[in-house]
Amino acid sequence: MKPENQELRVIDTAHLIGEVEDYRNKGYRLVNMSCTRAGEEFEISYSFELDLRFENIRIIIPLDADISSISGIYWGAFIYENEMHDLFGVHVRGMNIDFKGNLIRTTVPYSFRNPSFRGEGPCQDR
Amino acid sequence: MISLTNAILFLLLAPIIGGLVSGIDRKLTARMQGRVGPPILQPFYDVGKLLEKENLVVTTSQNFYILSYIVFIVVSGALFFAGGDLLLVIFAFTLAHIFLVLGAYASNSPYSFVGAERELIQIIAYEPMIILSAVGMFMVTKSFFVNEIAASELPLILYLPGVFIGFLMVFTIKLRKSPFDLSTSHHAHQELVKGVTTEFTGPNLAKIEIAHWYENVFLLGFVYLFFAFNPAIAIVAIIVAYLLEILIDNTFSRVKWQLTLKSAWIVAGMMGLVNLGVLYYLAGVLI
Amino acid sequence: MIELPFLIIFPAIAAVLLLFIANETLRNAVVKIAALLIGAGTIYAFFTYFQSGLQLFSVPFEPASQIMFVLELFIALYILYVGIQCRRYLAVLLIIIQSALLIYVESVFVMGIHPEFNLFIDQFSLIMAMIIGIIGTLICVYALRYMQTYHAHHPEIKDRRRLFFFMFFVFLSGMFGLVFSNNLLWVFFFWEITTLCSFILIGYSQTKEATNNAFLALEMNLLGGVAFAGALLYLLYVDPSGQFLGIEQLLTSGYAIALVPAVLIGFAGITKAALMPFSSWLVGAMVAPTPVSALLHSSTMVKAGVYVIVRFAPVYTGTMEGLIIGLVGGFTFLLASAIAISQSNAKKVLAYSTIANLGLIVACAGVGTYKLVWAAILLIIFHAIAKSLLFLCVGTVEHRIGSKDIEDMSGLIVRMPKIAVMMFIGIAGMFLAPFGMLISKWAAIEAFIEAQFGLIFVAILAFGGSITVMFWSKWMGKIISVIPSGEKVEDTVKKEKWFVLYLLTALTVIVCLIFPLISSTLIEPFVMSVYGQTARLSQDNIVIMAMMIFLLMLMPFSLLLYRDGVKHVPAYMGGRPTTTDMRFQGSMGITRETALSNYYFEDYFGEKRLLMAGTALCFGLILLAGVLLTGVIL
Amino acid sequence: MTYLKKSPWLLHYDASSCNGCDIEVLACLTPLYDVERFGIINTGNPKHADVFVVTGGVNEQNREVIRNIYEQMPEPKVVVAVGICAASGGVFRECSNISGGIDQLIPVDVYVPGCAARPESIIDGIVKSLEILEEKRIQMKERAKQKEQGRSPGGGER
Amino acid sequence: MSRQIVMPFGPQHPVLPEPIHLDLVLEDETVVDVIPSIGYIHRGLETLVEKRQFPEYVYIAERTCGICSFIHGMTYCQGIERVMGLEVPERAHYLRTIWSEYSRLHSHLLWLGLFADSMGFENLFMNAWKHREFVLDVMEETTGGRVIQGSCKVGGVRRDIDQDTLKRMNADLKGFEKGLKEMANVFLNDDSVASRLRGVGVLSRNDAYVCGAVGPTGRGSGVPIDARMTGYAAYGELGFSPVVEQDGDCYARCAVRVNELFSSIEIIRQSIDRIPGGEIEVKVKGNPEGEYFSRSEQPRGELVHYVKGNGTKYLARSRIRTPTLTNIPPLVKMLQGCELADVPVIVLSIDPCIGCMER
Repeated sequence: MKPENQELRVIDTAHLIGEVEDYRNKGYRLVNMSCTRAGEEFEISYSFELDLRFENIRIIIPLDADISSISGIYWGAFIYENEMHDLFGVHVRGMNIDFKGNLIRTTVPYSFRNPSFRGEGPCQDR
Repeated sequence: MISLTNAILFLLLAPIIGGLVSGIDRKLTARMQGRVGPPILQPFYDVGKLLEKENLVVTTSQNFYILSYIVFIVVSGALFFAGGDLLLVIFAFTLAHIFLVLGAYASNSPYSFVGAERELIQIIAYEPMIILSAVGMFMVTKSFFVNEIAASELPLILYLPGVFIGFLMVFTIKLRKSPFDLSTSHHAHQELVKGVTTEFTGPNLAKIEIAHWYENVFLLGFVYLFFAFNPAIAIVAIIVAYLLEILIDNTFSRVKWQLTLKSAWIVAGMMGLVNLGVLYYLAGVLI
Repeated sequence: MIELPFLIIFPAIAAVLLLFIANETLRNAVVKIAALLIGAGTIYAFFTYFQSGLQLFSVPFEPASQIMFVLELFIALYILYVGIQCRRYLAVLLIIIQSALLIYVESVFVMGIHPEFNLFIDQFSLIMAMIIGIIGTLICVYALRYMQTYHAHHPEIKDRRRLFFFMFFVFLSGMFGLVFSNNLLWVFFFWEITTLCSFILIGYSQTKEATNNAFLALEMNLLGGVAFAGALLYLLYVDPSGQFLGIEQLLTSGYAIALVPAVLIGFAGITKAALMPFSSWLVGAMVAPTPVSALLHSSTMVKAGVYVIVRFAPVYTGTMEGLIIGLVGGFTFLLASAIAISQSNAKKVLAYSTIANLGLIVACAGVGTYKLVWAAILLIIFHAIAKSLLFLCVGTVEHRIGSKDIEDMSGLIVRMPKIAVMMFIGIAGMFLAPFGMLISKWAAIEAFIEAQFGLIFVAILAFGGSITVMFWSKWMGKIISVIPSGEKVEDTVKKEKWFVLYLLTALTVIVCLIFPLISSTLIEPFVMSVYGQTARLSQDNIVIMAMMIFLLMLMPFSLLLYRDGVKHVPAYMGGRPTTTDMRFQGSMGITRETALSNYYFEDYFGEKRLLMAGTALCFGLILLAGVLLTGVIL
Repeated sequence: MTYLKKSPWLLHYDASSCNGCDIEVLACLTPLYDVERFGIINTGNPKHADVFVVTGGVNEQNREVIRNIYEQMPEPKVVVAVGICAASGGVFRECSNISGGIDQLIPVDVYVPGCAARPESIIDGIVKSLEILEEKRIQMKERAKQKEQGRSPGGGER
Repeated sequence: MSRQIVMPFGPQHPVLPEPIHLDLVLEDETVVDVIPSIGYIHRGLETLVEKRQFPEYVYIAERTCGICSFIHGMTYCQGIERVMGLEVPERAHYLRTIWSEYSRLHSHLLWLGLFADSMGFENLFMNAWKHREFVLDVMEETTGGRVIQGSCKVGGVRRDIDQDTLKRMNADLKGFEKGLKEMANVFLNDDSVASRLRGVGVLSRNDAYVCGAVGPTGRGSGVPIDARMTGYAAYGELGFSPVVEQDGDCYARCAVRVNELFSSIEIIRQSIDRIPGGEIEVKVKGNPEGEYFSRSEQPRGELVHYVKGNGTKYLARSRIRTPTLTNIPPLVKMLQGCELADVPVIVLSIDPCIGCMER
């Protein structure tokens, strides 16, 4: 097995659009967007790939901040952004197709936002 | 001129024959697909079950349309076997089908609505060819009456080969077989759930099924007319024609309505028309 | 013979009376009484003459012809005036040519001629008279209420109802004159009157569109008028004594002379019946108030076109020119039916279906064997009744729901159950066995097989007939689809309208039931007298069809069986939660309403495309006929 | 008569399963297992179905869908819960969006175990459900009879 | 008056065993608008990292999807292994490759069947599924499960396949391949099938790129993305190249998958030929700390398992980005302007796996 090299850069929120446009101009494709809660912040990662070069950029935002959509650059990004909104409650400005919270309806709103149980211990009882 | 006995025989026997044919059809299809398949009597079990089920409707008038559908199918089929006027039989069948279509429209559900539109496309696709077949038979036998056509000594198939091929083509549409099963049947469910029959449950669905049996027997009777000069050959021809349909059913994917309409009109229409044209101008020589 | 002048003159008197009555109540009374008298007169005429076969009459009043000539000049002047005013120079040109021809004919030939028999009546005239006298008057009565509502809905349109009813009754008078005249000069005069009525009534609303369409109709009809005048000229040229001006004399004269005028008049008939390439005027005429469409443009005036063609059918039999006229009719039938599929405006659908059926009648008459003439007359009867019923239904619906689009008629069975049922019967009458139109088509198929080149027509009928099934049934489906939220809006329909609608519905069904009787008392004797042999349906089939009609009438009672014990559930929507008022949960969390609409196949049966094809084809055919005709004349 | 047992028509709905059970339900139709031998057809339309085969557990979105489909099936009808998820939520029981088995919503008649349930057990489950279907039919008929008697004039008070 | 029909497609729809929800707006039979909605089988299984220790979570990962279950498990394990720096034995890599490719065969055959069904070709559906049973038999024999195998674990695999069985598997492939060739012939050369596929649902190369199409959906449009080229498991040592078609229509996507069947068989053969002996697992010590985007090629396209450990037995985050999710935007593009009859065909042509997509 040949493990692939993955680059990860944390960038400033303000530079996001510029960076993404850069990737687009270089011909990278958008592979993934994902959100992770780390303490009182969200880490939002954008992954790109071109000819097996896999690169990630990451922005770190406070829980109640909103981010701007990259769906104007990568048309298909709306699906990740809507998902992120529905699961984490991240507000994304300017999506080309906005489901307004109806892409994934969940029992608990923004169910990934507040982890209910974490750590060692019995886990079978709810 | 019209034989009541035959009409009554049709009333009684057609469902039995139609059901058996449908059962054999399913069995053969299963075999072609490498399966064991249901028992031959399965269609009867299905209808028996449907009759036992609850009747759910969207609107009450659906019942009326379906009842009219089966009544007119039976009436026109009986008329055919009694030896009536072929054109009248065809028009009566159209009337019956319009009732089915209206039943689908009445429920105002998207699937049955689109199914109804497609059923109409099918009707306009097959109807010209059926009429041309009747006209062809008239040109050879000089009669539109089924009993006279059936009694004719002339081998119709030799005079009307093109018409027969055209008829086989629309036969596929009429039997709701792939590649032309646009509006209903077990094949079209990928697009329209169950098409026209979507909103019919239990007893109503059973009626539709029985009406199909009657109709299939009528269609087989139509095939018979082409070979009526020799009943033995006719029976063989019916069997071969039906087997051919099953084979076609199993070796084609469903086509879209455009192709259905075009192929039915162009291929069948031209086949039939060229045949009739030749017959028309050779009429003096041949007959 | 007093009935005939009565039927011709009385409506004209009533018309003049109506021109001066401004009071609505009085007008209602006059219209109803006049309608009653005309209807009674027609029925009286029917019972007087239905057994007597052909009867010729001479009119004792000498100056009648001169009066007509003067009136014709007035009409020409009027048209000249409005034509110049509206800068429609084609109309001006045509009316000048036509008048010149007419003046030439009158001044050179006619002055010394007094054809002996100016009027005649036979079973065919009687049939036409019944259509005019019964259906026409019913529409007049209907129009009273309709126009009242029409002006209430369209305050911007100037109320010219006096003119409207004047034209209506003038028109009735003209139609009676047309079918009773033996003298072709007289026929021509009445022909012009119908053209004028149509022109004025189409332009009734005085909007730009209406005026344009009125002129379009005028121009095309005048084109036919020119041909008609040409026919007169030819006849007088061939025999200056004018003995061939009588239709009866012409038809019995041996066909060598008759062919040229028959084809010219046939061409006039084609323009009047709005066959391709002249179909556009009839479609344009749908801007007129609905009673106008019902009266002029479906049940009577356009029938004048096919009337003359059927009259001359014996002349066409077996000729190339007749075949061409038949083909024009046949292709019109096929293409107009196909265009109707792509239309959603109910009146346009009706217009195209009218054009198609007129085409079919002309196809029958053009080929002109005795069986086909029999079928053509049947078609005229059934079409007139069912079509006027449909027009009036559409008119009523239009005023209640504010639209004549078929898509807006969904769930009519809930909102206006009675109208919907009538419409249902009317539509069924147009294309379903065992109703009239289908019987006629069936007869036509059987007849065409034996005719020369009949196979082409059989094919046209087979394809055209099935296309007809498509557009009628999808309309039918639309009105009977049950929408739960529909609210009833038919209580406001006035009783006069109900009366007319009920009567027409009843007629649609009754005529189907008694058509063997009509056939044996009227059509068969007529065909027999012209051809010496006649067609009829076999006894068995008639019995079977009667049984089917009874069965159809019984079927609705089955609804009683399902009164209770039926469970209702909403329609299946892919498992999505659905409410009974046809809403379901759509994507993006929106609650959507079920929207269903018919297919129109714009790409296949689009109006523009097919119209172009039809125009080219039929225009070519007519040119060919023209070339052939020139050959005959020279 | 016992036609019901000879011609059960299925409707399959994937509530929130991982697909494993779904494709096994489909596999039942295909040549190796061929349930059409028993007259079983997958109809895809609740209005024609007798047996409602559900895989996967209940979540917020499909709650109404399952109930809706169940209500659109004509009586008599049975529900077969295929796979452990349909029975209790299975491995997803503790997922944030799963509220448990199908029986919270609609009465389940037969539970088919397995993750994923094997075609053999699915067929077994459906065959078991047919007995229940038959019972329900008899009950339905009796209810109808009682109603009929209740309505006729001599049939006691209403 | 508009001449539009609003037609609900799904969640309960016979063409797909899984619920997808589209509102189709039709004019005649032409689709003028498509509004998708998902979430009917959203389980939120990624939240289970809070309740399952990382070695147990393999089971959850495997049940992301019942069709490509093995590859999900494997991708997850590879992510953890990378974070923890575990060296997995070569034999385990080869076994994983073999099972992956059998999974691909199973998935593609299943898809071919459903695809045939979507065009109303029932016979072909049955045929495809008949062949699929062969693959499932191999799966069952070697792992114990038909569709969900449970044979992958962090640090290696749970079961070994002995050499005789491998040899027999290799031999059996020959007959299997022959059957497939016959069936492939129908898919690729039959006129009635071609009439339903050619020129339908065209996705241009540029659209495929902008919308993020992956897997056969992208490869059908000439975008040669194949995560196997990164060389995970044993792929780096095997000779193969991505199957690419240029037309971007349903036919191209179908052709890609059909040809991949044979490519998969080839990979299995190579793997069986080259498989080394030795251990099949290493011992796992400690807890993962760190993050990794583990990529692999599922039958439907590129799969990303993002794992983030925080030094406890419970992961901080697992994010599964499945190929179907990124293929939804291209699907919306493709459906625009198609016909009603094409909708099932186009929807299936991306091989949607809703179970994966919504997790």
